[in-house]
Amino acid sequence: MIEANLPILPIVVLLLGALMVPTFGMRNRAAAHPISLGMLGLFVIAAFGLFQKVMDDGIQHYRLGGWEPPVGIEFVVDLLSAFMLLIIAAIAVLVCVYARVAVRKEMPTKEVPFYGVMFIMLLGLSGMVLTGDLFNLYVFFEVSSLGGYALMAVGHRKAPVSAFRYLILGTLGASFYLLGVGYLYVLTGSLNMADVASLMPELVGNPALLLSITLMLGGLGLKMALFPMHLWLPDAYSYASSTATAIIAPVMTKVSAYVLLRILFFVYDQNLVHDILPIDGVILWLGLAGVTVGSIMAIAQKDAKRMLAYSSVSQVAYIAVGIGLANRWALVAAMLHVLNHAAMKCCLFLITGGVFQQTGSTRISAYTSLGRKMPWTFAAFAVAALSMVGVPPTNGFFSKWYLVLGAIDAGQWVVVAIVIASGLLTGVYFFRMIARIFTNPEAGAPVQEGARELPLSQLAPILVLAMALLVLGLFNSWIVNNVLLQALPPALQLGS
Amino acid sequence: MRALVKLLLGVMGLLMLYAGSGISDFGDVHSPASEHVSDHYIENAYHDAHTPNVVTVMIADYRSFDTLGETVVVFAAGMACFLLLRGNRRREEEDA
Amino acid sequence: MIQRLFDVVVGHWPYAFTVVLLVIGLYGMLLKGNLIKKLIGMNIFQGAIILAYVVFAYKKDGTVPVIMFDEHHHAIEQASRYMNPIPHGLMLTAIVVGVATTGVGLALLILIHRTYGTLEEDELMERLRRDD
Amino acid sequence: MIRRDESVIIDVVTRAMVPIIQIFAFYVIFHGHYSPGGGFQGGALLAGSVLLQRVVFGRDRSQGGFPSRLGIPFGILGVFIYSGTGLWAQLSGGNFLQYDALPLGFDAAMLRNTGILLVEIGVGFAVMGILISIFDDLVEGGLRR
Repeated sequence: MIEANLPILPIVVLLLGALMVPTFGMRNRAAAHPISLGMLGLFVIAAFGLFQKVMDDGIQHYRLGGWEPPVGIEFVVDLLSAFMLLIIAAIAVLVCVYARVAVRKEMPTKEVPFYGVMFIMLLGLSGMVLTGDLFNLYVFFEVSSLGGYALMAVGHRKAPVSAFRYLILGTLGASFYLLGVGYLYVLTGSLNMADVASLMPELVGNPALLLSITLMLGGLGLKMALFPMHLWLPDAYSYASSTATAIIAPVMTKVSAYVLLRILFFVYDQNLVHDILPIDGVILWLGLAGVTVGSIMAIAQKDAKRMLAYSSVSQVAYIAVGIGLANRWALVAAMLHVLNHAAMKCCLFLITGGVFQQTGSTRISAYTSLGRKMPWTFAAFAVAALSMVGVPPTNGFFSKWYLVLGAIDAGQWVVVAIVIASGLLTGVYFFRMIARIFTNPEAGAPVQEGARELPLSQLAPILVLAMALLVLGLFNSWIVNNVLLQALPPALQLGS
Repeated sequence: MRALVKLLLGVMGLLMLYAGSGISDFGDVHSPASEHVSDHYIENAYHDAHTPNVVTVMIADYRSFDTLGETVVVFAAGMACFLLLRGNRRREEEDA
Repeated sequence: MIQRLFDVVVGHWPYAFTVVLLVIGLYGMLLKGNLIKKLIGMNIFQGAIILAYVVFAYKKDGTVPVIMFDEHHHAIEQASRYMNPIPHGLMLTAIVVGVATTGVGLALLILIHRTYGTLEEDELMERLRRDD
Repeated sequence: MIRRDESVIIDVVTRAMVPIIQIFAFYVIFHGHYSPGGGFQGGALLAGSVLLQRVVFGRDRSQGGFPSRLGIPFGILGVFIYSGTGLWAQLSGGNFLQYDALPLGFDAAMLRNTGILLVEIGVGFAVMGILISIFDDLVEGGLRR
């Protein structure tokens, strides 16, 4: 029975978690964290089981309410969805382990609603990944966004202002997506992705179809902080609490990127995307601009969280470049970078959160000589930084490698040049920080005397992520061959 | 900046009007939107659920997962207001 | 081109009105200086999208999608006699989403007003800058 | 603090209106099968009746109608009724939310009818509780400086 219902199981577990945390937490605040951890543990097991099942048996279809697809809503879980779900689950459970101390210190009276809203946000993200229905995706889009707005509004004094700006722009993005779905619905009469895709060829060239794809690109671009629409991101990430940033930054923008990939390659007609309206070219050039601008802005920052936020802009733009190139290796690079960037950013944001907790500051100047006081934390930082730059044994190298391969396949030498240049720029800001962390302070520079190593429950997730960066680097050929190459859109699979 | 946004708004309005030429006319009985799945709903709703209101059958049975999502959205808003506005009180009472 | 736009305005006049409403909402959302007005603009924008869907649902001579019965108590299940139920159902969900988003937005505005004492964007920016 | 003007007319009219609104709200929820209506609309009306009391009598004196602390629990209950219906169908051998698998002994169409009613009641509870909870939170948050 569990096996037949496996695709819905992650959603059910998260829903029960979202209900159980406030139910038991209202009476006893201390219950909130163990319950969350337990339910997220079940979530990881469910996600892993689903991944295993998809690996063994191929694409899973699940009919909600028992109605067949164009009538009812269907979950379609292919390798790509299961892969994304596994990333969400892993990040969630690691951040939850870390959160026990951090949330209690940063917002002692808000533990219960914090975990409740966190479950709701994860529910929205998982639903977006699993669903095979365009309107259902919008509903989960809004569920995850509402959770995100609330989580981002707690933290620094200025957080509500940046969260409100995010709310206005996020709603704009979601509404654009809704309008795009509306045009698709009017033209095809269906909301199921596979059904819409099968009706698509006869509609190519229709102005409403062209507008719908433009609106969807705009809406999803806003949510994934694609270059000219990234203005909400740095403020929102740098003023939110460290736990919230550590869970939102790795997954939120990536899931929007996943939706963009899903819609461009599985719903719309390839000719439409490429020939009639050069959507892939637009994404490619916006992505390249984002890579450059994000890296340059990151160098100029004095605040560590803000620097990481701008680096997020440039890393998400890598994924956009991969989607825009739209050939086999570029898409593999985009998907691999989703995994790599989630692990790297989660690790780095957890470390900045830990430093804020021990020193009370997120400014880069506060990091002087901390390497001696918090050796384990900053060993992990060094690994993550090397991975961000793309130094070979770490996983960050491989996604850039495949991206360059894809760019060479497509004959886009500009992309090769910009990817390499941006790697160098990333090197500038991370090596500058590493130098500050591990060298002796200059005379007169302020040193944080009180800083001590983080407690084990916070150190463990950071070290696990740092180890994961190395392990993923070693096993990346397995991931690419057995997961990502099989997860490609049918038109780009090997042998087609 | 403001002028640019105004220009973009105008362009968007014109584009939407232009896109209107691709969709079937207002009130068209045979538009694709009102033939494909919609007919199935109208013709089977009463038989399937003994409920004359097709919209109710659609939102609560055929597409009930959407409505579950809708309920979760409402719940999310409630929890969000709980997170944002409640919870400072205990500390204030301790201060006082 | 102009001819085509004119045809749209004539043949789809309710749709043309929703486009106007949508642009008004976007204008309020992006260019108004007061945060409450931005929120109101967001509501107008969502309302315009909801109306656009409802316009798409209309069928000439169609009635409310509640099944009617003839004199022998047989259900009349002729699809062309009822309006399209799908957009109505979808928009019920979208309305609820709009309500929820407005609620969260208002909660954020209360927090902002409590901290900075203003909801005018230029004053707020001034106070944010002084806050550093 | 906002000053409350005592007005016999408003008090009496409110007292008379609240039960009528609530009966109409239940009518909207339960008659949603046969006419436009349903859980959300009915829940919003129920919340409206309580909010009318909040506005007229003030926060403290209207706690007898619906205490503030019950808002979120009602929301939890509503979502639980909805997802519980889905899970019940799943545990009885169907898919999630497949009402005709509910073990109640009716024929399939009647089972779906019952399932629709159950989830509409869930939506009604959730919307009522959460709208009141949001209103109370906003009022409380606005008063405190």
